Order: sequence, then structure tokens, then C-alpha cells
Amino acid sequence: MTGRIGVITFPGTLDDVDAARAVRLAGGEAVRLWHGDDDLRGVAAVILPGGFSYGDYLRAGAIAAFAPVMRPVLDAARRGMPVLGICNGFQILCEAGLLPGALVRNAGLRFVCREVALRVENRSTPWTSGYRSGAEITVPLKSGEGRYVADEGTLAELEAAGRVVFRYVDPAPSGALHDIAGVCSADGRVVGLMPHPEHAVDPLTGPGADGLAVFASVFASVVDAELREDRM
Amino acid sequence: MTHLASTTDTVEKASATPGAPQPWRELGLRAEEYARIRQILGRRPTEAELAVYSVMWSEHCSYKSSKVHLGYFGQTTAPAVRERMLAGIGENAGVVDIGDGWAATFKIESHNHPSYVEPYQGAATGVGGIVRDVLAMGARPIGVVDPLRFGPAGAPDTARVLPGVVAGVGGYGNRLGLPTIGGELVFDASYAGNPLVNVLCVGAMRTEQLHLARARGVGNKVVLFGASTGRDGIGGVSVLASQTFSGEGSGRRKLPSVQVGDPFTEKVLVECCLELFAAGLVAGIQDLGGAGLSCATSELASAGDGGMSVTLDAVPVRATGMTPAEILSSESQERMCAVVRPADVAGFLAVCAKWEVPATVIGEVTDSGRLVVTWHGETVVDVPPRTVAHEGPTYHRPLRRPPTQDELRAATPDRLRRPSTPEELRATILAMAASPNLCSRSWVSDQYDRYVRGNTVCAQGADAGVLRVDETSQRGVAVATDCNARFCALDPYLGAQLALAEAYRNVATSGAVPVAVTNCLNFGSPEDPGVMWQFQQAVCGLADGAAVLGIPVTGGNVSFYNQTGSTPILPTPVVGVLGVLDDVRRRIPVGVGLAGDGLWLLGRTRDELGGSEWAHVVHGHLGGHPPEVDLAAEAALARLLASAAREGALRRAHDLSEGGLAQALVEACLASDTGAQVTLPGEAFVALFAESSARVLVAVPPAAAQRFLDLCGEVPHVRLGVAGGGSLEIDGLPRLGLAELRGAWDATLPALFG
Amino acid sequence: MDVMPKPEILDPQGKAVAGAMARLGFTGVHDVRQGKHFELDVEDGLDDETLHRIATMLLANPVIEDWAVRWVGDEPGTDGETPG
Amino acid sequence: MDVMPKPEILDPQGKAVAGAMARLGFTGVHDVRQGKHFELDVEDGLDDETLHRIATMLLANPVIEDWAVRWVGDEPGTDGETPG
Ligand SMILES: Nc1ncnc2c1ncn2[C@@H]1O[C@H](COP(=O)(O)OP(=O)(O)O)[C@@H](O)[C@H]1O
Ligand SMILES: [Mg+2]
Repeated sequence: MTGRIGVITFPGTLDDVDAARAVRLAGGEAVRLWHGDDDLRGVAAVILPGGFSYGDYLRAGAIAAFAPVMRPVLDAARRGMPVLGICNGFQILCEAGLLPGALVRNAGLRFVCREVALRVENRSTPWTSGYRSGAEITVPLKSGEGRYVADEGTLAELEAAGRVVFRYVDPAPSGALHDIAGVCSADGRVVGLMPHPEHAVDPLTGPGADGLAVFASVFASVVDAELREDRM
Repeated sequence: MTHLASTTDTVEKASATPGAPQPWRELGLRAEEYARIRQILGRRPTEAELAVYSVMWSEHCSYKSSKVHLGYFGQTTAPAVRERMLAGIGENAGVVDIGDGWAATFKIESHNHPSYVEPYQGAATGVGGIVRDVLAMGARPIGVVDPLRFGPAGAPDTARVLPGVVAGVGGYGNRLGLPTIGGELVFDASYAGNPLVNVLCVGAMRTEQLHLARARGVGNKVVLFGASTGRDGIGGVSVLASQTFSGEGSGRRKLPSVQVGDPFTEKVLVECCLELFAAGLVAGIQDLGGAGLSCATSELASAGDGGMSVTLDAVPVRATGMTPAEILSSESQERMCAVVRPADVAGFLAVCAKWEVPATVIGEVTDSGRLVVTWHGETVVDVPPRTVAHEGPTYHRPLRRPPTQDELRAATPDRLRRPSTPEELRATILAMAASPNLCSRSWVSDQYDRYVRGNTVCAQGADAGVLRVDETSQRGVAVATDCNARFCALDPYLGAQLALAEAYRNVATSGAVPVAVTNCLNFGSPEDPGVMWQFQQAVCGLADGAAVLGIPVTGGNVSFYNQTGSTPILPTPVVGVLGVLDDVRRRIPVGVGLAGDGLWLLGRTRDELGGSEWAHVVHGHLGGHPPEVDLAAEAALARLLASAAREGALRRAHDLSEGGLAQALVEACLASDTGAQVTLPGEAFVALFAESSARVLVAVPPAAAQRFLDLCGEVPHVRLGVAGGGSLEIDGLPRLGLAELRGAWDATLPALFG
Repeated sequence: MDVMPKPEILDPQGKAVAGAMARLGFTGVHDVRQGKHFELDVEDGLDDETLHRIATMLLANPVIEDWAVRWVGDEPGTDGETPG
Repeated sequence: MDVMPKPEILDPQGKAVAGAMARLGFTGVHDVRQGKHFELDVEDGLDDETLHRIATMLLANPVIEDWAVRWVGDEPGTDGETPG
């Protein structure tokens, strides 16, 4: 019962198989969770993968934020469980109020799918502890509503507190403010990012394996926590 | 429909009022077709029956103009070749065994006319439709390829149509979670009023999961599931797809002829169907596409036990006041129709409920030999389903080689001025690389998700898209589509073979073994004898070519009436080839490899520039002879590539097609971000720009050089030089820096489309 | 200017919203359709015909969409608005 | 109900439309902003408070969007409409 990491599937979620594969490659056990579930089946961390939940016709993530499974996710996040939102998952976490700001239509108005370079600017979260500080990684970005926005005050706060976890090295293809690719909650446990580390876990099918450390980090972190609990 | 009386037209009424006037002509039927319907039924058809027959007997559904020619595909498929097909022409999509208990299915379909009218939705629903075809075979759809053709790149209408089409393909495919792994983008004036939006979908399944569209087992239930039925695309197939755009005046109330897609509903439908298949709850299945329920019910019944009864009141409708004729011909998207054993109905509905997919029992299989449809307790359709689905009209359209063909053939490119100085040659290479048909496709492919599901091994810029099918064994498939319509205009028989040869070569160049063919035959009006001749020639060329290569044509699609006024498009038989890789880790990407790798040209180069990209870009010229076809050489080349890939003797490769060796070198250098030093074999202009077939550029690691040469055998091979450095240096020409090349190659589409 | 999918045309966006409302327990809403809303700041003299051409050429595809214009005064967004 | 991007938020869609108008030679339009338009068919008794909750919970994201409600009579789309 170690390293159980939940991967949520909402109707319209697409990258759940990829997130589950990444968890397995990192050594963990991927536990599939369904949008209608009302508990998290004992997982130690949870991932909201990419896709277009409920079609995302209204606003990305807006409808999924109210799915039954989000209630236990909110509770667990408050207790400090590591939560990761990738792309649509990030949008859902913002809509659900777990992360500040919002993701709006790309400045170029088109869906953008390409490999991007990111700088890991905060390695104190359970999702980034495995990276060297300041590491530059290459992962795919693929989204139409990926432009991170927040009001000036929020942005200043995020910057001051080191809560910008991932930043685009080159100008953000989405036009994201401050070139922000990913942010975390005040306690650092909840992380959301637009690019897809789960698509960069094997050079055969992605730009490389730079994304694997996200999943290895959280695996190490939850296994570590479990060991400590056992000892207590 | 305005002609419908306020009360329903029933079989009883039809028998009682044999002389009632009917709008068969407005529905696109000919006098003799209407007479035949009356003869089949022994009375006049009801309005619902008339709607059913008219949509099912339209060109789009009945293949009435093409049938007599398409039979040739079957006649030319040798029994041994046929054996590898688990399903072939006539099924929703062809299925081939790809080893290890896996099967792959693939098919292309056109959505040309709707995409001109409403580019986004037309293209989107084109993706949705072909995905359901593949799903209906029992397979999980795993990838999409989108061969697209538009008018001149700079034309204002292209700026309207192209961005919408690309956004539509992406908007649907991306939301559906299917990687787009390839496509084509071709500009030619002949497509100006008539873009071609073809979409190929490939699917994979365990062989035992193969499902067929048959309604077998008397008493089995017919279940309609997915989206509800509205007035979408009523008359879409029969009116829109069977007449040119200007041909309005069908006398019907103006209903939207374009459908709107809901990819979210389709995604859920896909997952729901796959769970139903896995649970063994499906006895037969058919997707609802053109002609909607009319098509699904009549085809299922016709291919099965021959009878079906349907209660139309049970169909969940979205609009109020829909008539039986409207419900039967609605083309609402994202619907499927399944045949389910009575004992499985509860389980079937439970799976649908889990996915929140509405599902309704609408009828059952009978042995009456009739398709009987009731509405409010009265019979509105009572017909022999075979006469609707499989025994529609057959035309033997007149065909004639157009007299202008000789002039076209005589206007060879020989007298066109060729670049001669090193500076001219260099400038030509750059200008060609920046031309709309050869420049980078990233503006398009960057709008498509190619990563989703994590099995995409090659996509953007690859010769063939490569997908892993089995994560454990690493078995996978490769797919490419091709067609050089200018070659087809010069000689449709050879042009179709060249399209086949190119797709076959692209698959082989990726390291895969080609195993099957599909097609999408886009032509002008079948009522034009010249077009009919092109069509017949292309079919024969393709069938004969596939027979020589020993791979079956497993299916396809015909799109006629692609013309503006009386000017048809260039004949465009798009050919798709599927290949198998035992281990996708041994695929060969595009490129020149690493510094020091040897660059070789495989195949023979001739002074062949008829229909070439050079003649088109530099002189706006089309005439002469297409390149020679040598299918034996193509097959030998493919065998060499497959064995060299298996033995690790190739680092990179790229096939030669439009733009010849010059363009292949440019693309390969840019893909590897590495330059090359090259000595041209023979006269520089011909070596650079001729478009002789059966040629591939390969990069061989030094350590594998001897092994590679041993494998070459009979295949002509010449060493061009080595990879390395920051520029493309062609002996005798001023060097081409990679940055300059990339600038030229990358800038064109963004400059045109933003 | 409001651009809406024609009544006969499927409106997946509206459908998704209606579904979400039902799940959230908002019962008083029978049906939702979603379209686009454009606020054009125009010159005083702009005539209806020009607006018509803008609508049909650019803002709406008459094949699948209907559109309607509403003129508002100088202060944008003052008519019938509840605080948002 | 109309949902519009907040004035301080960049509206690339509106900008793109404005650009296209300029290219097509429509000169009388100074500025365009694009948002969403929802037509809700609601029960007679539906109160403003519920509508407010629907708007802020679901239809608009108050972080980035403003919204406004307009009630129309029984016949949908009859107010201030020019033929579309
Ligand atoms: N419409 C499109 N969508 C996606 N990929 C495309 C499209 N058009 C072209 N491509 C991709 O761009 C690359 C070059 O295309 P093309 O020149 O037609 O290849 P080839 O000549 O080898 O057949 C290929 O990888 C092809 O799949
Ligand atoms: Mg190629």
C-alpha cells in the first residue's frame, strides 16, 4: 500500500492514460478515480490530468470544478495532500479556487501544440523536489486556453512568495502573464501547470524524459511520508 | 418538409391514393428511379419511404456512378492477398491482421462540400464521422490524418476556408483525444471553389473484437444510442452532396445543411462503445453517418437476417414536430445503432448509463424480409431493406478521354527555362522551399495534439505517422496518405499509381512493412464523360498497382461533383497506405542524422519534370508526362528499407517526392538541425529538381556502412556525401545556411494566415 | 450584437451548461443556448446596412447562426444590467 | 445573460475581429469586444438571487469576467432585433 497516486477521469478527460503511465514509470501505483466518486480510495496524492472535461465549451474547467470527486479533493488539499493539475487539471484547480488566477484563451487565439522549455523555479513542492534548482526542462504544451492571468496584486504575491513553480524560458506561446506556466498554493502542496510533463517520460513518444521527475518527486514524497508514519 | 401533409402519410394511405403527386424530382430522384420504387413496393411510396429511398439512392450513399468501376478492386485482389484482410470493401472500414493477435482498421472519408459552406463544423464533423466508422468495427480509434487541399494560398477565400478547416479538425480531434499524426496540405487553383477535406482514421483492436454491421438473430433488439435526433443535415446527403453548391432550388424549406459536431459526446460514446465491446454486449453495430437512421437500419437488416421492425416514436428527438421522414433522414452526429441480444439489453443500458449516454430500444430483428417502421401505431415504412441499401440504381455513365488530353501531354516542360548558374540554382532551392506547397506545415500541425495517449512515435514532419499499438511488445503501425493531382491530370492511371507508390514509399521509409491500402477518390461531376474517364483510369491504376505490390485495397470513399461551375478539380485520388512495425523503437525518423553519417540516394533519377513542383512554382506550368512508374523498384526499395531498419543500418531517411532531391535535403537538414556536404550525381538541375519515383535519401552511420551496402543489392544507390556542419553545401553551389533555409521554409504559412 | 446557433442546430455548449446546472441542482432553468456577444463601439453615422454586412461576413455564419443587434447609449453596458 | 471579459483583461478575440473589419474596409467601428451570450429559458418564479448564483458559480468567472442579465418576454429574441 505504498505510493498509491490517484488519477481522476472526468468525462472528456484525455490524458488520464498518460498520467497513469507516468506514475507507473516513476514507480508508483496509479489508482484510477472517476468524476462521480465521493472518496479518494486511500490515495496519497492525486492528479487531475489534461483533456476537455465535459467538453469545456463554457470555460475550461468550469463544470468539472463542481464534480462530486472534487469535494474530497478539496478536503484532502486542505489537509495538505499533494495535488497536481495538468492543463485542464490546472484550469479545474483554478476554477475550484484551489489555485489563484485563471486561464483564458491564448493571445494568438489558436490551439498551440509544441515543445516548450520551462524553468523549474520552485523545488520545494512535493511535485518538483526531484529537480535541480533552476533546472530547464523540455515538455509539450498543448492548449487553446492556456494564458495564465491574475490581477496585479495576486501576481506580485505569487512572485514574492516564490509560488511561480514553472516559467516559460522563451516568451509564453499563450501570452501568459509573467510567462507563468505553473503555480502552487500557499502551502506548496497544490501545483498546477499548463504544459504536460506526462508526455515527456520516454524519448520514444515525447521530447525526452524531463517530465518524469514530477512523478518521481511525488512518489518519493508520499513513500517518505508513509515510512515516517509507520515509524511513528 | 412543406410537401408533407399535416397528417402522417402511411402505407395504408399510400395504397389508397396511388395517384397522389410526390416530390421525387425535388428529392433528387430520376423518373425511372421513382418508377422502380413504385414497382418494388407495388404502390406509391409513403413520404417516409420516399425520403429513405432518395437519401439511400443518392450518389453519396449508393455509389451509383462508381459501383461498376469499384468492382475492379475486388477482381484484382489475389486470394492470398485477400486472406490477410479480416474485413474489406463493403464494411465500415477495412481491417487487416497486423500480428500478435492485433488487427488494424483504417479508412478515409471526404467532407469537402460541408467544409466549404461552414469550414469549422464541416471539418469537425468530418473527423467525427470517420472516427465512428472505425469505432463501428470494434476498434479503438488511435489516430487521425488529414489530407487537405485548398485554392491558391494567397486567395481571399483560402484565408476564410483554411483556418476554419484546420481549427475544425483540431477542435474535434483534440477534444476527442486522438493524435493527428499526419496529413497533406496542397494548394492549387482548381480547388478554389471546392476545397478537399479528407480525413483518415486508424484504429486498433484484438482480432477477436472485430464487429460487423449485421442485424442477426431474430428477436434481438435494436438500440439507438448517443446524441438525440434533430433536424441537422436533413437533405445534407441527398441535396448538398449530390449537387454543386450553386444548385440550390430544391424546393424544400431551408433547413441547415451543415451539422454541428459535439466532440465531447463522441469521446464519451467512444469509451462507452469500447466498454460494451469488451463486455461482449454487442451482436452487431453500425454508426450513423450520411442518411442517418435510414442507412443504419436498412444496412443492418440487409446484411443480416433481412428484417427489422422499428418504432420511430421511441427515437429521442431534440426538435419538436419532427416528421417520420425527418427522423429517418436526420444526420445528427454522435449516434450509433447496435443489435443486442435480449438477455444483454439490461447490461447494455447499464454501461450506457454509466457513461451518461442516452440509449433507447427502438426495434428488433425479424425474419420478415421487410424493414417495417411504425409511427403513432401506424406503418409508415414497409420495404425490402436490400432494395434500399444494396440494390440501389447502377449507372453506366458514358466515359471519354477528353480531346484536350493530347494537348496536355504534348505541352512538355522541356522548353521551360531552367536555372543554370550556381546562383540561380541556389535561389531556386530557396524559392521552392518557401513555396506554399513545400514550406513548413507547422502552422497547421501545431494546432493538432499529437501527444495524447502517449503512443505517437512519429508525427509532425515525418514521412509516415507512426503509432505504437502494444506497449508491451512495442508493435505498431505507420500510415501515410498521398496524391499528386497534377500527375493524375496528366495521366490518371499512372497518377493513381504514383499516389499509391508515394504513400507506400513513405510508409516503408519510416521502417514499416506496407500491408494495406485505402483511398478517397475526389473527382468532378460523373455526368462529365471526361471526369468519368479520369475516374475509371484512376481506379484501374490503383487496383493494378496494389495487385503488383501485393497489398489489398481494403476500402475507400468516392466524392464526386467537386467542381466550380463546369470546371472540375484536378482528379485527386488520395491514397492511404498502412504499414506494420514489429517494434516501433526501430522506426526511422526524417533527417540527415549525425555529423559524419554517410548520405546516400537510393533509386534512379531521370530527367522527369512533367507535373513537377518546379514547373508549377517557377513557371505555373502543367503539361507533359508524369514520372515513370516502377512498382517492382518500389517494392525492392521497401524491402531494403525494412531490412536496413531491422538491422539498425539506417539512422535517418526521407523519401523524395514534390521538389525532388533539393527539397528532401532541405527538409532532412532542418529536421536534424544539421547541415550536409553533398556532391550531385549527374547534371545539377535534374539531380536537384526531377521528381522520379522510387527514390529515398538515407543517412547511414559509419559503422553500418558496409552492412548497408551489402543490403542494397540490386537497388541503385549513390553516395551523396556526409552530414555535418551548419549549412547545406552542394558541390558547385554557394552554400545555404541552415538559418536562412529555416527562415525561408518557416515563414510562408504564418505570413499568409497569421 | 448577439450571435446564436439557429434553433434547429445542435448547441453542444448550451447542452453542457444545462447539464451542469441540473447537476448543481438549479432546477428553474428549462433550457440554455450559448452564443456569442459582441460589443461594437461604432461611429454615430453607422447605418444598418453596414452592420448587416459586418454581421453576415464576419461575426456570424448565416448557414448555422442567427444574429440580432441591440443599440445601446453612450455608456456601454448600462441597459437592464444587474450588477455582475 | 451576457458575459464579457473584464475591461482590464486583454480580449484577443475582439481585437482579431476589429482587425478583420479594418482589413475588409469597415471603417465606422472603433472597438470590438467579444464575450458570451446565454439564453436561459427559465421558470416564471426564478428569482434574481438564483440567477446571480448561476452567473457567479457557473456562467462567468468573476476573476476575469463581468456579466449582465436582461429579461425578455415570452417570445424569445423579440427585443430590439434586426433581421438576421
Ligand atoms: N494537414 C496536415 N495536417 C497534419 N500534418 C500535415 C498536414 N499536411 C502535411 N502534414 C505533415 O507535414 C509533413 C510533410 O508533408 P508532405 O510534404 O505531404 O509529406 P510527403 O511528401 O512525405 O508525403 C508530413 O509529416 C505530413 O504528415
Ligand atoms: Mg515523405
